Amino acid sequence: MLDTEKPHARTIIDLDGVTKSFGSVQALKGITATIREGEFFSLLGPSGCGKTTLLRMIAGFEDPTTGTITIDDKPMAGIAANHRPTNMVFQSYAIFPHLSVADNVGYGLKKRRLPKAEYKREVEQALEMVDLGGYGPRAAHTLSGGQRQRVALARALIMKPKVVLLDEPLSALDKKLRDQMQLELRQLQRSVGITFILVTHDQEEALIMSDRIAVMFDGQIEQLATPEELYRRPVNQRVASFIGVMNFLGAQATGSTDTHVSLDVQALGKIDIPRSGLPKGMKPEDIHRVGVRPEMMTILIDGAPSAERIVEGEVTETSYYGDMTYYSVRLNSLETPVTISMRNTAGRAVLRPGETARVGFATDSIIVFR
Amino acid sequence: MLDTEKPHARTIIDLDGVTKSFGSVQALKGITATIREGEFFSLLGPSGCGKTTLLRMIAGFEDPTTGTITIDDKPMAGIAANHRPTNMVFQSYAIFPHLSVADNVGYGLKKRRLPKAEYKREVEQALEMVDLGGYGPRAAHTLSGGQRQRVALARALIMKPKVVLLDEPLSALDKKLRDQMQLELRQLQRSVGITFILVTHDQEEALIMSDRIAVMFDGQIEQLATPEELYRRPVNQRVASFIGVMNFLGAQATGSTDTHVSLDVQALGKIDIPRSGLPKGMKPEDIHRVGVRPEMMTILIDGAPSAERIVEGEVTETSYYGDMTYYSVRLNSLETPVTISMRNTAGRAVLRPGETARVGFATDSIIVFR
Amino acid sequence: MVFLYAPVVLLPIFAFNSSTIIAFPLNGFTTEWFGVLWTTEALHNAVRNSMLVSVSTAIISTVLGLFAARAVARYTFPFQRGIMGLVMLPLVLPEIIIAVSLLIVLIQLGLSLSLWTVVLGHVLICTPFSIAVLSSAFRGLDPSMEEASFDLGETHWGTFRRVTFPLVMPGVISSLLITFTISLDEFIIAFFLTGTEVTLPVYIWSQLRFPAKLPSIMALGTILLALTVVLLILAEFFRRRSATRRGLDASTTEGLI
Amino acid sequence: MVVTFSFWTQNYLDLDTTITLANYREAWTDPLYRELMLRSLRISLIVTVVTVLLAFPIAYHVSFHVHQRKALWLFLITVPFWTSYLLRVFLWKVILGYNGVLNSALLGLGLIDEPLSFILYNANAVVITLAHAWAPFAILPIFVALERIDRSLLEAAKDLGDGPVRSFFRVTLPLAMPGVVAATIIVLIPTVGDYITPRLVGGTEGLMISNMIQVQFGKANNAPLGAALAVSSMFIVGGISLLIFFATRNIGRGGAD
Amino acid sequence: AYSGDAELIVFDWAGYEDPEFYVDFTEKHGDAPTFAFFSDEEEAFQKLRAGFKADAAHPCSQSVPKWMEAGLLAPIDTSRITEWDNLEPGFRDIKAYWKDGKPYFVPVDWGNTAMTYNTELLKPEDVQSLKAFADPKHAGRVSIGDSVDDAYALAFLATGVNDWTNVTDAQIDAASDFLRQVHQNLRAYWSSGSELAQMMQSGEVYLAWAWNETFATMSAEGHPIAMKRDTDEGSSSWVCGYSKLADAPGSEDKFYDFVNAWLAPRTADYIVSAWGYGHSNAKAMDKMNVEDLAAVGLETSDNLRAGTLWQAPTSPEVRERLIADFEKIKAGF
Ligand SMILES: Nc1ncnc2c1ncn2[C@@H]1O[C@H](COP(=O)(O)OP(=O)(O)OP(=O)(O)O)[C@@H](O)[C@H]1O
Ligand SMILES: Nc1ncnc2c1ncn2[C@@H]1O[C@H](COP(=O)(O)OP(=O)(O)OP(=O)(O)O)[C@@H](O)[C@H]1O
Ligand SMILES: [Mg+2]
Ligand SMILES: [Mg+2]
Repeated sequence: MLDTEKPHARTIIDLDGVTKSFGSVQALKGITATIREGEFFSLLGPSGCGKTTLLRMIAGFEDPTTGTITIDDKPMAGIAANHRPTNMVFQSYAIFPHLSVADNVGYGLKKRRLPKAEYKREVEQALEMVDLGGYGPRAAHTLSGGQRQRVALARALIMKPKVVLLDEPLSALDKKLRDQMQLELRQLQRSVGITFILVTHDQEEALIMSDRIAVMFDGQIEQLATPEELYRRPVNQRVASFIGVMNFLGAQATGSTDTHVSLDVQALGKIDIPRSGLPKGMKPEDIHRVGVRPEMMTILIDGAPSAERIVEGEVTETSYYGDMTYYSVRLNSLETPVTISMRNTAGRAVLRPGETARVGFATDSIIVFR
Repeated sequence: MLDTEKPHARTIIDLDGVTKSFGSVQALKGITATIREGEFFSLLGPSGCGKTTLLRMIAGFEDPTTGTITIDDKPMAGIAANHRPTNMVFQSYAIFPHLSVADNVGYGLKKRRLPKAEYKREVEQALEMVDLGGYGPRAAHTLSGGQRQRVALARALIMKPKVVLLDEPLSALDKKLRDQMQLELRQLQRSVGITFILVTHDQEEALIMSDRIAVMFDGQIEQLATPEELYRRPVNQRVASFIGVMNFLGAQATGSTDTHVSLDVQALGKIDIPRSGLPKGMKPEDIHRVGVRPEMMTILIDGAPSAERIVEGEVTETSYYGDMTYYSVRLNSLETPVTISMRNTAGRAVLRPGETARVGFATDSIIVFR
Repeated sequence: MVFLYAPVVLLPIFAFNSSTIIAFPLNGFTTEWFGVLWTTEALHNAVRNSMLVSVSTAIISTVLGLFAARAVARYTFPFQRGIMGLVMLPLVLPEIIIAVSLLIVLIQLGLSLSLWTVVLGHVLICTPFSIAVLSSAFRGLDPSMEEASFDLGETHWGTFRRVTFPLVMPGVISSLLITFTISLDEFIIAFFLTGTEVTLPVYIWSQLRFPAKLPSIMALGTILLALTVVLLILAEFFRRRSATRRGLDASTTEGLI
Repeated sequence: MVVTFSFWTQNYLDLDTTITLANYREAWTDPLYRELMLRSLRISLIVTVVTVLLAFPIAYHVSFHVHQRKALWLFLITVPFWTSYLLRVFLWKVILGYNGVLNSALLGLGLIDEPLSFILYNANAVVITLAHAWAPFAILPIFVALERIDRSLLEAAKDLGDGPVRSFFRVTLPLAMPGVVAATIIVLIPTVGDYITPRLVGGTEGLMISNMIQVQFGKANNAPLGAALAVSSMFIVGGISLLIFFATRNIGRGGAD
Repeated sequence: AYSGDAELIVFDWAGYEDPEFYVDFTEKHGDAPTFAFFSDEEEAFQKLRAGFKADAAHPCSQSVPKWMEAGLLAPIDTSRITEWDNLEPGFRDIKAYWKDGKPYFVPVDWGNTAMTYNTELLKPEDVQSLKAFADPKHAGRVSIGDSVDDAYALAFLATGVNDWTNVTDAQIDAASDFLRQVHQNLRAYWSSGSELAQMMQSGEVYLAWAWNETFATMSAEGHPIAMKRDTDEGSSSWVCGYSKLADAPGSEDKFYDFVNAWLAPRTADYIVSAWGYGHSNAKAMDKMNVEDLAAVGLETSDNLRAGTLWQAPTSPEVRERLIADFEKIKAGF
């Protein structure tokens, strides 16, 4: 969501040098980050990188080994989960099977000893917020997966927490439902304005939903940025290939001027890139590889507008995705083929394996790596 | 896979008027279809449409209420699962947790009483086929999801069945792994040449992997076709919106000639389509609706090539997918916005909600429905 | 736990007490009772008979329980509830009634009493427990496991032997434990259904009238207990060894109910 | 058979097979039987409550605080019950008796000046002994139910502001209910029918209905009345069990899903 | 299988398989008989009625008529019992054990139920009368056996009835009333000697209506326990013995050999010295050393006979009445 960055909002969670060890396993190796009030923040990374651990420490189910967690300007050391201004939506939803939907949603309110009428009103409001008005008396076990998730959400939101924590809330749903819930969740977060922290290993999910994403590997944050920045300027190959598809080609700097660097790129040949395209602190001689996204290349069909650069290659494989087709093309007889995606717009002819493709690309779509 | 249609291969499975009732529930309402030797066949449909039931009847775990199933020219009535030339990969993989990887894979071979050395060789071969060479002695419960799936596959393939049946084998995996396994599964099927029947509710998965797809709703096959045909020529709105995203607009025939039909389409205005674009047996007056795929429309940026038709609209929302952005645009102040997808090619500027978009589309990309 | 073991820790104390009276204060230390134990042949027979009966009962009722629990977990058949109710009936009936009725039936069938008739009676009362334990084990079993085996060409029996049985093993173990414990301590049915071969509880109870041998029974209990502990330690030792040999963490191989 | 028996009459050793309801009339109107019945029910209900209260913490401990080798723990729980019941009763008497372990300890600690006498040879002793005897059978079902509770539910409760105590009563306990009910029924039914323990430790006030049934079948030569009593108590116990079952069914629903 | 002579099955109390009891039999046949055990005469009765087959059984006084009535017993051929004439007539000639001029029971071992007390906690004057059992002074420190016969023996003695074979309803009522008072005083009804010994050693109970065995074993271990049989009202005696079972599957010769072995004087010596019970062979008993007998609480049978209530069988009606009353009393009615 490009339109919802809130760079000047105040800090709601501050993580300072947080580490966590389980016996000899170091699950988190020093996490420092700030999360802003009202933003939709995602923790993205492969399985086992420590996302859940970090989330559980924010919630108060685990204590950091070293480092401090500050929520809403209060240090959290020694404060138990039930006294923190956070609420969690569990991966399995953790809906209490013995309670009705209304009792599930009102579970946390019970302690506040509200008058009966007010309690009822709040629960009904929360249910309506997640589009489950009138479901109150239903038994929890009669709900579908999507409905359960919304109950879990209502149960967290009714507590009016500062931060809602979500641990892979969508991974158990099937694709169709997941798509729909992603949309709903995002809209809900925008309308209530509460900070959401979402744990996911699905890069697409993170891209669609988040204001900012922290990409984690091996207990560390590798890059923390907006979705667009992550996709367009990944700091290293690992992040680049975790977020979307990236073609890597060997490269070497052959010379540089004040404004440009000249590269010799495998299969593509000589390319000049602006110096500003280099990540901070990287010298031309550090460059060993460049990356090109599949959609940054085009298979040119006769009569189509020409591109800045054109290379030829043999199509080795095609994958039909309905709206798109992915081509594997061996550029200039390179051994590993590159992947090129093409929109299947009206009347577009399709190349078959074995045919020769003319591939065009713009030199400024190239990203450099060490 | 457009290149692997095998229209002339012989029939390996023949389903003739197969129905199945569980008490008063009619799970299958008459399935007639043939599956060809060596093809990758998918059963696609929403939850509860009867996919699993059909697969289990082919495997021999259930008997049809009426109708016949013929496999490899032999009628299957009265033949139990353990005597059919089919093997199944279960959704949960059903890896035996008390056996090692090798013992799991060799499970079905044990009955054949091969010499020890041969048995070992076969198991090792099967493991290598699924890229798990050397994993034999591992305990089954130490495997990751993707590895389990491959063990389940090796366990089925080692039996050298005529047909491998797969019940949503990928739905439990995370997206990254799923993408990878889809590719591997497809390649494996091609290299062993065995018929695969895949059950899935993920349309993308079906599109990428299958030679042909049977789309099921409510215990019936609604359409059986190649992926491209399904995507391009869905027989009705239900199929159209189940496969990919489709924008529907109200339409009416205003006149017709021998070669063309003139339509008055909501928001788009007058459009002539060729008569050949009408599905078989449909008369112009039957048309009430047309559909346009998101990728068949383009948001035109200044200086871009003009399209056949151009309409204006207001952007209401954008979703960033990395390689693509989806725009919701209210064309001509229509109440429900249409979805338009755009590739994020190099240097492409992005429209924000509230801005006005000029949308172009080609009239021959339109599909008509009743 | 203290409560559970409270009586048992006193067992060795009285096994070594020189008085025949089981009460404090203690009289003096003696190993005489172990000697008496050694020479009382009837007691040896009783122990042997009891072991035979308990082990057979545990095995038979667990096997029956396996079949019944599987049938209930997998199939629905007419009068299922009624039949299960009937199987569970021995739980509710007073044991003495079961015992007398069984004896009459057996005699009318012309069967002679032996340890096997005791086993029969014990199986009758132990099977409900076994079913209860095992059906929860079966409920947790993924049905696709059995289907997978079947799909790979195994027969029903082969599937049971190679897949089902190993997977419900924890339930089988606890069923064995429970039925063994019940059978080992049961004496009313054992009394009525036994011929001339008594089981340990029958012997102990009939001894009550003239209880000079009670301390030696304490000694016997002590020995049994010590044996159990030794067996446990050995089992644990071997389990650890084989676990480390397979390169697994000892804790992950834990079987559970 | 018991049921038909209960409609006959017996005169010394001869059975009169005329159908009559006289036995039931006697069983239900004689204050003696009513008193015994009520007493039995009271005692077995107390035993059940005590046993379940006792079993719960143990099951809870094994389920929640033991992370390795749970099976070993379960095994250890059953081991004390491999010694004869009779011996255990004697040893309980040693513990609870006049100068027994408990009194000596209390005296030694200076908590009491004179041995307490209300802990043995009365209903309390029956409760303690029976609770001990049935503890393992109560622990197992509760343990199984606790094992099934999804641990994230407890975290959810904590996350929503509940301390450990509140989340126990609002989540853990309701979800363990099916196990508690099973334990209750497993303990309740046989304890109503027990007649040995009251005889051994009940003193003058531990006599229960099954002693009476036993006497009617035996010495008193009135098996039909005994049968009528047995059938009546079976009905009452069955009724109570069903009541418990249905009363708690809704609470625990879904806990087993 | 229990190793033993397959031709003689003895249905007995456990402990009685002690080979010292039937040395002659073993010497003659080279092997002990086969034993089956029971723990309660009622259960034994039910088992036999249900069809269990054995050759000999070991019932006690009260059960014999019931067993006879039920057709479980066979008559004894007295000519084959060598010591028949030397048997204590008080046991041998009890009418209820005879039918159609034939005995159905060979008395073998006997004992007393008598006042047993702790000499440190009670003075002799406390135990002069059986009424002490009902004295509220001793509340909570008293125990009697859980047996109708023993209980009513005490009650009848205490209410002045010495022979219960012909009691009136009024006498029964009086006895029951006495038992009701005793019930208030009781710590517990003991059901086994071990149990009583346990209570008496701890001092929990200091006054009991008990069998010889308790006194014998406890005093032998040096506990301050005494048995007082010559109370104002006296004490009670019971007898157990062997009966021949009807339809016995085994050898009749061996049955008589077994009984004869039991009646041999060496067995009498053994049972008195090692077990503390009397033996029905009056001649053998007479020959024994008076001190030895006194040490285990058995003096000469003459002394004993005076003031003793013989637990001879009563009519079934009376017995049923006693049982019913006793159960009521135990239940607190
Ligand atoms: N209680 C624990 N004891 C020991 N190791 C643990 C524990 N919890 C987590 N770990 C380890 O810490 C690391 C990080 O685990 P974590 O659950 O945070 O990963 P994750 O990023 O959430 O992965 P996933 O996407 O699979 O949920 C893993 O190596 C895991 O094995
Ligand atoms: N054993 C059964 N008894 C009764 N109804 C059944 C049974 N098995 C399936 N059904 C019903 O048959 C219909 C088809 O079920 P099936 O499992 O084939 O659906 P599916 O397409 O595989 O769905 P999913 O994608 O959720 O797995 C459903 O309505 C289901 O409820
Ligand atoms: Mg996680
Ligand atoms: Mg399915």
